[in-house]
Amino acid sequence: MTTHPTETEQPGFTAKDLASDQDIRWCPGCGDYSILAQIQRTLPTLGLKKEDFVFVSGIGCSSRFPYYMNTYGFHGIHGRAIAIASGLKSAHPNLLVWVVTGDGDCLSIGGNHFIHACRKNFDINVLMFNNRIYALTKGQYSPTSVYGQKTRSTPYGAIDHPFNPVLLAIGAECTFVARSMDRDPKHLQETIARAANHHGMSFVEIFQNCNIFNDGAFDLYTDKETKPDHTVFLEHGKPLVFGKENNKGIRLDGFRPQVVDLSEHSVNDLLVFDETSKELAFILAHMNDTPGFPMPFGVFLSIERPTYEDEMARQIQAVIEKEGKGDLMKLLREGNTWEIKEN
Amino acid sequence: MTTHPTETEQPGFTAKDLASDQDIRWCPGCGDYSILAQIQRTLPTLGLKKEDFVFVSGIGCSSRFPYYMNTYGFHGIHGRAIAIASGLKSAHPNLLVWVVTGDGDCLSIGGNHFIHACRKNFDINVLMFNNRIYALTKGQYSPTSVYGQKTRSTPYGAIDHPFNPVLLAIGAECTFVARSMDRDPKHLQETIARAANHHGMSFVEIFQNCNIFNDGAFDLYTDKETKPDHTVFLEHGKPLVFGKENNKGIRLDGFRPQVVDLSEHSVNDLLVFDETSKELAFILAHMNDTPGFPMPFGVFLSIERPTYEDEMARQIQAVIEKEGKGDLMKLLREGNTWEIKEN
Amino acid sequence: MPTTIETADGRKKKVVEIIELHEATIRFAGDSGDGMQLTGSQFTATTAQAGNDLSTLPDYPAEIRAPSGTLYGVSGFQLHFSDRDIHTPGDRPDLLIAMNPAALKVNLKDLRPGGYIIVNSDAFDAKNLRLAQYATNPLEDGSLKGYQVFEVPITKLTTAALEGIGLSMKEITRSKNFFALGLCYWLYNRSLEPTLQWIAEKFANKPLIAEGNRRALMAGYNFGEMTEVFTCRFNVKPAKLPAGWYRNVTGNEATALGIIAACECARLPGFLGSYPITPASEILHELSHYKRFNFRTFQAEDEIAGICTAIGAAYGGSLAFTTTSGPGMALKQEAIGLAIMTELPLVIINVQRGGPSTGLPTKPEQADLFQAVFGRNGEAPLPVLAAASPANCFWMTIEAARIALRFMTPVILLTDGYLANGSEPWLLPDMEDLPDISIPFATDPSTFQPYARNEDLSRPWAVPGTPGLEHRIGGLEKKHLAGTVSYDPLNHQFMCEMRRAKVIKVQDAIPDQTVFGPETADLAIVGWGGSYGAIRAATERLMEKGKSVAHVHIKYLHPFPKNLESVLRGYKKLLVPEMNLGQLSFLLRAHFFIESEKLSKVQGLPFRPSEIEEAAAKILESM
Amino acid sequence: MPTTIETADGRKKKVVEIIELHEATIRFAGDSGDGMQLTGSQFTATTAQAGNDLSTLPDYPAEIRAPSGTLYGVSGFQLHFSDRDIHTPGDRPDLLIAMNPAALKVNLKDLRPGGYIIVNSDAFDAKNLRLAQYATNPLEDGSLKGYQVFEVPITKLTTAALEGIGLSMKEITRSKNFFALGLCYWLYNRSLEPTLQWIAEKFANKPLIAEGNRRALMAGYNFGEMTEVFTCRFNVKPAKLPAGWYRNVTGNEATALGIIAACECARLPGFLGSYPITPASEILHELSHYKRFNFRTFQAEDEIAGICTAIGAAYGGSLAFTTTSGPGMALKQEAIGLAIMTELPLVIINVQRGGPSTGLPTKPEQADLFQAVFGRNGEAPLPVLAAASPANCFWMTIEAARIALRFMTPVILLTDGYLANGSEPWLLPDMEDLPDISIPFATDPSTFQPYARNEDLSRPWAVPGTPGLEHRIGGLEKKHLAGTVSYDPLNHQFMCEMRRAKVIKVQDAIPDQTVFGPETADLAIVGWGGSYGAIRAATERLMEKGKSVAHVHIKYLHPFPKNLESVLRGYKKLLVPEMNLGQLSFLLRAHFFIESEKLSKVQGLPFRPSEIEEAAAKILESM
Ligand SMILES: Cc1ncc(C[n+]2csc(CCOP(=O)(O)OP(=O)(O)O)c2C)c(N)n1
Ligand SMILES: Cc1ncc(C[n+]2csc(CCOP(=O)(O)OP(=O)(O)O)c2C)c(N)n1
Ligand code: SF4
Ligand code: SF4
Ligand SMILES: [Mg+2]
Ligand SMILES: [Mg+2]
Repeated sequence: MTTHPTETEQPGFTAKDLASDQDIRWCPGCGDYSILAQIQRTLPTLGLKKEDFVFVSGIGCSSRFPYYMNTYGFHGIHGRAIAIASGLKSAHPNLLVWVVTGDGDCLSIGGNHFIHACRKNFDINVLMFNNRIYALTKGQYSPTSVYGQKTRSTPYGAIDHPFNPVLLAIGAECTFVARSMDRDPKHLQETIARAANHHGMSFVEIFQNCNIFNDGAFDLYTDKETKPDHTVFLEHGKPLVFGKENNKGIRLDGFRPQVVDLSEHSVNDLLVFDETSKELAFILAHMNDTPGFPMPFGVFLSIERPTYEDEMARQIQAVIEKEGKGDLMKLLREGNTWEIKEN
Repeated sequence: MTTHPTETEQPGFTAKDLASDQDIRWCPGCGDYSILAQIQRTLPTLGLKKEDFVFVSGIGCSSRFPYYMNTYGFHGIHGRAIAIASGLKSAHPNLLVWVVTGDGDCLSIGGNHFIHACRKNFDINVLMFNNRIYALTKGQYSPTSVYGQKTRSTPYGAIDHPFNPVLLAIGAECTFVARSMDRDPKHLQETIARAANHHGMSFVEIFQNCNIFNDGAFDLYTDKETKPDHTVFLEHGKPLVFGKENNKGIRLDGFRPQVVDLSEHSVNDLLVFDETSKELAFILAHMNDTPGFPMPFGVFLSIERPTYEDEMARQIQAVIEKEGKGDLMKLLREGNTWEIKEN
Repeated sequence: MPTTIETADGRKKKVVEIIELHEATIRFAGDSGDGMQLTGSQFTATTAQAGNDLSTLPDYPAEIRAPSGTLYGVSGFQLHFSDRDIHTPGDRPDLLIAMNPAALKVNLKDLRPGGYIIVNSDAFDAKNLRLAQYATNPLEDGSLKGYQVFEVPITKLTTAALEGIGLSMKEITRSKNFFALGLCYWLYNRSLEPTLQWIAEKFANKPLIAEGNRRALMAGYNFGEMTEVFTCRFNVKPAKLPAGWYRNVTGNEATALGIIAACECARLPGFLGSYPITPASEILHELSHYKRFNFRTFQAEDEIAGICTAIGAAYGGSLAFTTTSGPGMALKQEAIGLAIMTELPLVIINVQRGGPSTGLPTKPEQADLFQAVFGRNGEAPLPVLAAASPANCFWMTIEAARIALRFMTPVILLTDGYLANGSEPWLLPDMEDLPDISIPFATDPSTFQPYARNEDLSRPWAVPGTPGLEHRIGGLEKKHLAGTVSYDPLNHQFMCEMRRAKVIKVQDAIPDQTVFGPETADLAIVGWGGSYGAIRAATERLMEKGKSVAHVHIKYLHPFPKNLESVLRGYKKLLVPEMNLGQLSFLLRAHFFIESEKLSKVQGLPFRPSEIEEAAAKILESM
Repeated sequence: MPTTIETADGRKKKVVEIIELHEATIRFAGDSGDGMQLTGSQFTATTAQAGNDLSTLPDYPAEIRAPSGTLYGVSGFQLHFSDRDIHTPGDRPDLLIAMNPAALKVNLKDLRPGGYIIVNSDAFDAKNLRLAQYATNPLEDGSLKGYQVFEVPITKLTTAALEGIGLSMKEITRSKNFFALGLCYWLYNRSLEPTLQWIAEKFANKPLIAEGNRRALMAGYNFGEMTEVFTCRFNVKPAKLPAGWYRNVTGNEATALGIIAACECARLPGFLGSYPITPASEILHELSHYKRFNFRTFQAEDEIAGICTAIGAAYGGSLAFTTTSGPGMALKQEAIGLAIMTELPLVIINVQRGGPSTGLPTKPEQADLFQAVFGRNGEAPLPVLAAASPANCFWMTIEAARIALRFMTPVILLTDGYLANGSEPWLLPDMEDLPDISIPFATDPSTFQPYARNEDLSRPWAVPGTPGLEHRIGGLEKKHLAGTVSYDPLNHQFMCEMRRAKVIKVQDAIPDQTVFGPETADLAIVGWGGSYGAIRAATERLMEKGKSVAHVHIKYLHPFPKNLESVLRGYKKLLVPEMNLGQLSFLLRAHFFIESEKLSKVQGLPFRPSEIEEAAAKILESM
C-alpha cells in the first residue's frame, strides 16, 4: 500500500479504536487473538485514515476477523475474499484493502483467485492464517496439512503432498511474499507493516495455532526451546545466521543451500539475503523440505511491478486524454446513423 | 504413466487407427493439427492398449481434441477437465488418462484444479495447448497473453502480467514439467513420450499457433531464421548450448544465469542441465524474462513422488489387510445395538 | 409425596412414588465444554436399550469453543422417549438440566409450563449471571415460579465424590456431567449398566478418568436415591417396536451407511468426491473410515472439483456420490448439467441448511427444493428425492442410487441439518432386505451405441478400458443413438424432450404415494423431508381428538408419484408445513392446480408438532 | 417481363418491371470465408438509410473457421425490411443468395415456395458438391423446380471486372461478395452510395483493395442492369417510422450502451466483472472500448471472480454489472446469494443460449428463466427482467440498474443469443429521454444503521472511505436494523420475509402490464424475451384476419406486474410460446392458477411468426 491521498500526519486513532463492539468468538487460546492484536497495534502506526481501511474475508474461523475490527468489513463467501477485494480495489483504488483468509479459504476453494491476484498485482494485503486445518468445519485436513496428518476426513492419515504457500505465491509471481507467526508479536507487527507499505499485492503466511483441531502444529518454531534451531529470519542485506547460540548459518553451494557451523565457517561465507531475487526466494522457500534445514521467516521477496489498478487507471486516463471524456449522446450516435424526418 | 497391467508387446494399433470418424473442425492452418498428429504418432509406440487411453478435455478449440481421437474421450465443461480426469484416475487407476486443455481452460477458469493436481500428483498427462488467447470464444486475452496485447477484450492492450505456466507448475510442485511446440514435431513427439512414461502428473506446455486470433505469437521460436538464437533445448546431463552456430551457452553465476559466447568461454563452463533439480528448473523457467536470454524447451523437471491414486490404493490395501474386507451387515451393527424381542 | 422409612440396617431410605408415563422429553444444556452432547448420547443409548422408542436432537453453538458462560456458547441435547412409536425429539421438554445460567436463559422458553428444572446451583455466581445477561439471580428473584426447580450443587458434590482419587481439579470438574447423568438415570428409573460399561471401554487406557466418571455417575444416582429433594420418579415402559436388532443413527450416519450399502447392492466400487461443509461433513468423515469396503473418499479442493471428480469416477464405472450443503450445491449446478447431458449415474446429496448465502450455517432449513428442481441452465431435469427421518436417510440413499443407475442419470437427494444431526432407533436390515440395484455394463461392440435407449429410456454404460467401445461423450448436445455432437435443431428438441421423458419415466419405478390416515378427509397435512416427524406427531394428536385428518409425506419430489394428484384430491383442504416460504406448495399449485395453506417456518428450527397441530386445528375449525 | 429498348446512343437497355412490395426477406449464405456477414450488414445499413423498418439475424457456424465448402461451415445473414413496422428477421426468405452448394443445401429448406435463388454457379464444381453431400448437381437434377433460380458465374464475372488492377487472385476472389451485394442492390432498387462511401473509408489505407471492392460492387449492379437474366426488380418504400435519428443496433451493442447510459443516469462510475462466453462476450468487448467514460472492465479468471469483483465494486460505490450465459450463470449463483444477503445493487445479465450443459453454445434459447428465478440456495428472491428486442436491451438494462439501485438488490436481466446478435433500427434517445436513477450514499453517522429500511424497504448504501460509517456486512444472516450477525430464529424469519417483501415491492416501481390488442378477447398470446417480434408479427397477421387475439409480452418476470393476473383473465385462452419446455407457463400456473397452452420450441432457432400464427389459429378454431 503506497502513499495515499487521505494520508495524514495524525491518524487520530489507536489500537483500541479498532476493536469493534462484537464479542470475539474464537476459542480461548486460539492464535487468532494474537494476530488480531498485532494488526490492531500496527494499523495506527501507518499514518492512514481509519475509514479507508477495509477488511475483506472469506469463510473460516480466521475469516470472522472483520467482525472484530471497527473498520469497514466484508465477510464474504468461502474462497472468494480475494476476488471481492480485487473488484473493490479496482473500482476504488484509494481504499486500503486487506484480505484475511485461511489456508482452506485461500488455497483450497480460493486457490484460483489467489494465483491470479498474485500475477495481476492488486495493491491488496493478503494475510493468510495458516493453521493447517479446516477449523470452522471442525477439523478436516487442508491443502497445507502435512503428509500423514490424521484429521476427521483422513482418519488413516492424509496422503496429499501439501502446498508450500510461499512457493506457490512465488510461482504465481506475487511481488511481496512473507511468513510470520502468531507467537512472535514483534515480528508479526513488522511484517504486517512491511506488507502494508508494499505497493502491490502482499502475501503474508502467518502460522497460527488452532489449539482445538491442530494444536502444536508449529511448536517447533514457536517454543522457546526449539525455535532457535528450527527457524531462520530473513533480513535484506544480512547473512543468514540462526541457532541457539547464533552458531549456525546458511551458505550457498551454487544454487543449493547448505547449513554450516559457524565454528568452522566465517560469517562472510554465508548467504547474504537479497529480498529482490526471485531465485533466492524460491531456493529458500523450500529449503526446509530437506531435514536439518530451518524454517525461514520474514520477507522472502519484495519487488516492484505496476499494480493492476494503477494500470487500469493509467489506461483510462490515457484514453480520456487522447479521445476526450466520453459523451453519451455522441456514443449512441456513433457509426451509421440516419434521420427520419417528420412526415 | 508407468508399466501398466494391460501393457502388451504389440499394441496392435497405428496412428491411423487413432483417427476418429469425426470431421476435424479446426481452422485450416491451426497448430492443433500438428499436435494431434504427433500424439497419434506417439501413442502406438508406448506399448499400451488402445482401449485404455482416455482423453479428457474442457472447453476451447483445443478441448475439441477428444472428438478426433478414436479412443475413449470426455469433452467436459470449461476448466474442469483436470478434476474429471482426477476422479477417473482415482477410481480407475489402470486407465491411461490424458488431459487436453488450453491456456484459458487450464490456467484461467481451471487454475485451481491445475495447481491442486500438481501437488496431489495424479498419474495423468496434462497437455496444455498455449496459444495465448481464448480462441473458441473469438479472441479475448488469456492469462498467458503478453502485456500490452490487443485483443477483443483489451482493445487498448492487456494490462496483466501473464502467468509463466512452467513457473506456476513448479511452484505448485508438479513432478514433471516440460515445454514443446506445435512446429517441432520431433521434439513434441519425444516430449509426449516422456510425459507418458512419467509416473505422476506430467504437465506439458505446448506453444500452439492460432492463426486466426493470435497468429505468429511464437514465430520467434518456430521460424527457422530466429529459432536458433531464441531457443535453448534442455537435455538432462548436457550443457546448455544454443545459437545459430551453436555458438552460445548458458552458465550460472551463483544462482543467476548468464549468456556466454562460446568463442570466449569453454563448453565446460556451461551449466549442465539436471532435470531433477527444482531450483534449476525455477531458475531456467523464468530466465527468458530478461532480454537476451533464449526461451527454454524440453523437460524442466522430472522427479519422483508417490502418485495420489497409488497412495489411495495403498491405504485401502493396508486397511483391508489390517481390518479385513468390509462386511456390510457387521458395519450396520457396529457400536451400540440392542435387540427387541418378539412380544 | 416422599417419605422416609428406616431400613433394616438402620439407615433412612426414601420412599418415592414412581409415576408411569407414556413419554418424556428431557433436555441437557450447558456450556460447550460441559459435555452435554456426551451426556445426551449416553442417556439415549441407555434409553434405547431399555426398549423405548426415541428421537433426539443436538443443538450446537455456531462457534467451535465459545467463551464459557456466554449465551451463544450454550450446547444442548434434547431426547424424547416413549412407550409408543414417536417421531420427533419432542415438543417442549418436561425436564431441563441447566449446567449454568446461560443454559437456563437460552432454554427456559422451551420448557413446558410446570416443567422440572435441575440446575447446577454452583454455577450461578456473579460472573456467570453477568455473562448470561441476568440482572438478578433467577434462582432468587422468583422468575422461575411456575416451574419445579431443583437446585443441586453439582460441582461441589462431584468434587466431594472424586476427592483424593488423584485427578486434577480440572479433570474433576469435567466429570460433573456424569453426576447430572446419574441423577437423571435415577429420576427416570434407568439402569446404570450401559454407561458404566461404556466408561470402562472408553477409558480403558485412562483408569483414573474412568474411575472419576464412574464415581460421579454413581454419586448423581445416589444423590437422587438418598436426598429428599425429589418428590417422585418416572418410569416409561418399553415401546412395542417390531422385533429385531436396533441401533441409534443420525441422519448423516445413515446416509454414509446407505452409500456403502448402495455400493454393495450395486456390486460396484464406490467413490465420494466432496468438499467439507456444515452440516454435510460428517458423511465424508464417516465414509473416510470405510476403506475396508474399497470405498474411495476424495476431499476435493472445492465443490466443483468434488462433483467433477465424482463425474469422472462415474464415467470410469464407479458408483459415485457427492455431498454438500446449500452454497456448495449452488456451485455444483453447472457440473450437474454435464452429468445430465452425459447421462451418467451420480447421486448428489444436499444436507440443507439455513440460507440464503451463508445464512444460518449450523441450522436446518428446507429451502433448497427450488434449487434442486430448477437450479441449472437449460432444460435440465433430474430426479429429486428427500429423506423423511434420520434412519430413512439410509433407505433414500439406496433409492437415489437405484434410480441413478437404472435411469443413467444424476439424482439429487435432499436431507437437512435436522435429520443430519438428529437420531432415532433404527431396525437394522438384513442382507435380504436390501435390493439388488446392479445394472450391466455395455461390452458388445457389435450392438453398442452410446445413446441408444432401453425401455427405461436409459442409455448404456460403457466403461473406458472395454475393448471396441471407444466413444466420446461431453456437454454439447448429443445426437440420438450415435451420441456424436449434433447441432441439428430437431434433434435438440427431441433430446430435450427425451431427457424430460426419461425423468418422468422414473414414475414407473417409484412407489405410489401412501397416506397415513384416511384416504378422504377434511384435511391432509402434506409435507416433505425432515418435518415428517413433527407432521406425523401432529396428525396422530389430531386423530386422537377425532379430527378428520391425514398425513401425506412426499419422498419423491421430482417427478411426483403418479397417483399424487388423485391422492391429494381426496381432501377438502391441504396444509403444507415447510421450513421455507412455501416451495412445495408452489410446486403443487403449478403441477396440479391445487391450492394449499402454507405454514412457513424459517427460523433455523424444526417444526414443533404443536405448531402444526394448531395450524391444522385452525383450518379444521374454519371449515 | 423484361424487354430491351435501344437507347439514344445506340446501346441496348433493358426495360424491367419494378414491383412494389410491402416487405422483403433476403438471406445471404456462403462459406465462413465468403464475407456474408459483411454483405448482410452493408445491405442492412443501406436499407436502413432508405428508411425501411428492418430486422436482421446473422447465423454463424459454431466453428471459428470450418473447412471451406462444408455444410457446417456455412454462414448466413438474413434481413427483413418493410415499409411498415416489423418485428422479426422474417419468416421465410423471398430470396436466397447462395455462394456455394453447401450454402444452398443448408438454407433451401427455409426459402418460401416459389422464392428466388441466386447461386454462384462457378462454385458448383465436383469438389464442392461432394463436400455439400450432393449426389447430383441440384442446378441440373431438377430438384430446384418450384423456385426461380438464377445461375450467375459470380467468381468469373468478378475476376473479369477486377482483372489487371493489380490484385492477387486470392484478393480478387475475396471481392465476390461485393458483386453479389451490387446485384442485390440492383434487384431491390437501392442506392450504391452508402456502400461506396463505406468502402472508401474502410479501405482508405488500401486503395487497391478499395478499388477492387468498388469495381466488384459496380459490376454486380451493372450485371443486373445489363443482362436479361432478371425479369423484374423490387421496390420497398420507406416505412412511416417516428421521426428522429436512428441507428441499427444488435442486442449486445444495445446492452453495452445501456450499461454506459445507466452509469450516466446514476451518476456513478461503472464496473463490469465478466468472463468471456458465447453469446455474451460482445458486451465485454464493447464496454472495453468505453474507457473514456471511466468505465472499468475486468476480465476475470472465471465467472465466480466475475461476479465477486462486481460485488466488491458495488460495495465500493460503483454501479456494477456482470455478464454471462447459461453455464456461467450457474457458477455465479452462490455469489448472487451473497449479493442478496448483503443487499448490494448489482445487475447480472444472462444472454441465454441452448442448454443443458454446453448444449448448443452458439444458439439462442429461453431456458434459463427457472434458473434466474429459483437457482440459489435458501430463500433468495431477486427481481428478474427480460428484454424483448435488440434495441429494447438498452432500455431494460437501464431498468435493471434503476431497480438494483432503488431497492439495493441484485437484479437479473435475461436476454438471449437471438437478441444479442440480431439487430433492428433504433430511434436514438436524447438525454432528456433518460431517467435519473441516482440514489444518495449514506453519509450521516448520527442516523446510520446498515440495515435500516426506507419506504421501498431498501437499506442505505454506505461506501468505505466515509468517516464514521464503519460497519461490517457479509453472508451470515443479518440482524434487522443493526446489520450485525444474528442467529435469532425470529429475526431470520423476519429477514427472509423482509427480503421477499422488498422484491415484491418492486411491483410498485414497475409499469403495469400493457397489452397489444383488445383487453378482452378469445386468445392472448403471452410471451417474454426475444420471441416478442415473432409473437407480435403473428398477432398482427391474426388481427388482419379478424381474429380476436391480443399479445401480452411480459418484461418483468419476477415479480410480475401487479395487474398481470387481471390482464390475463381478460382472455378466454392463453397461448404461451417459449423457447423452452414451458417455464413461463409453469410460473403462470403457480402464481395465478391460470392454465395456458404451451408452444415449446427448443431447437436453437427463434420462432417463426407463422409457427405461432398456426398454433394460435388452431386454438381459435377449436373454440
Ligand atoms: C461454498 C462453501 N463451501 C464450504 C464451506 C464450508 N467451510 C467453511 S470454512 C471452511 C474451511 C475453513 O478453513 P480455513 O480457511 O483454513 O479457515 P480456519 O477455520 O482454519 O481458520 C469450509 C470448508 C462454505 N462455507 N462454503
Ligand atoms: C463456464 C464457462 N465459461 C465460459 C465459457 C466460454 N469459453 C469456452 S472456451 C473458452 C476459452 C478457451 O480458451 P482456451 O482454453 O485457451 O482454448 P482455445 O480455444 O484457445 O484452444 C471460454 C471462455 C464456457 N464454455 N463455459
Ligand atoms: S477452532 Fe481453532 S482456529 Fe477456530 S477459533 Fe478455535 S482454536 Fe481458533
Ligand atoms: S481459432 Fe485458432 S486455435 Fe481455434 S481452430 Fe482456429 S486457428 Fe486453431
Ligand atoms: Mg485453516
Ligand atoms: Mg487458448
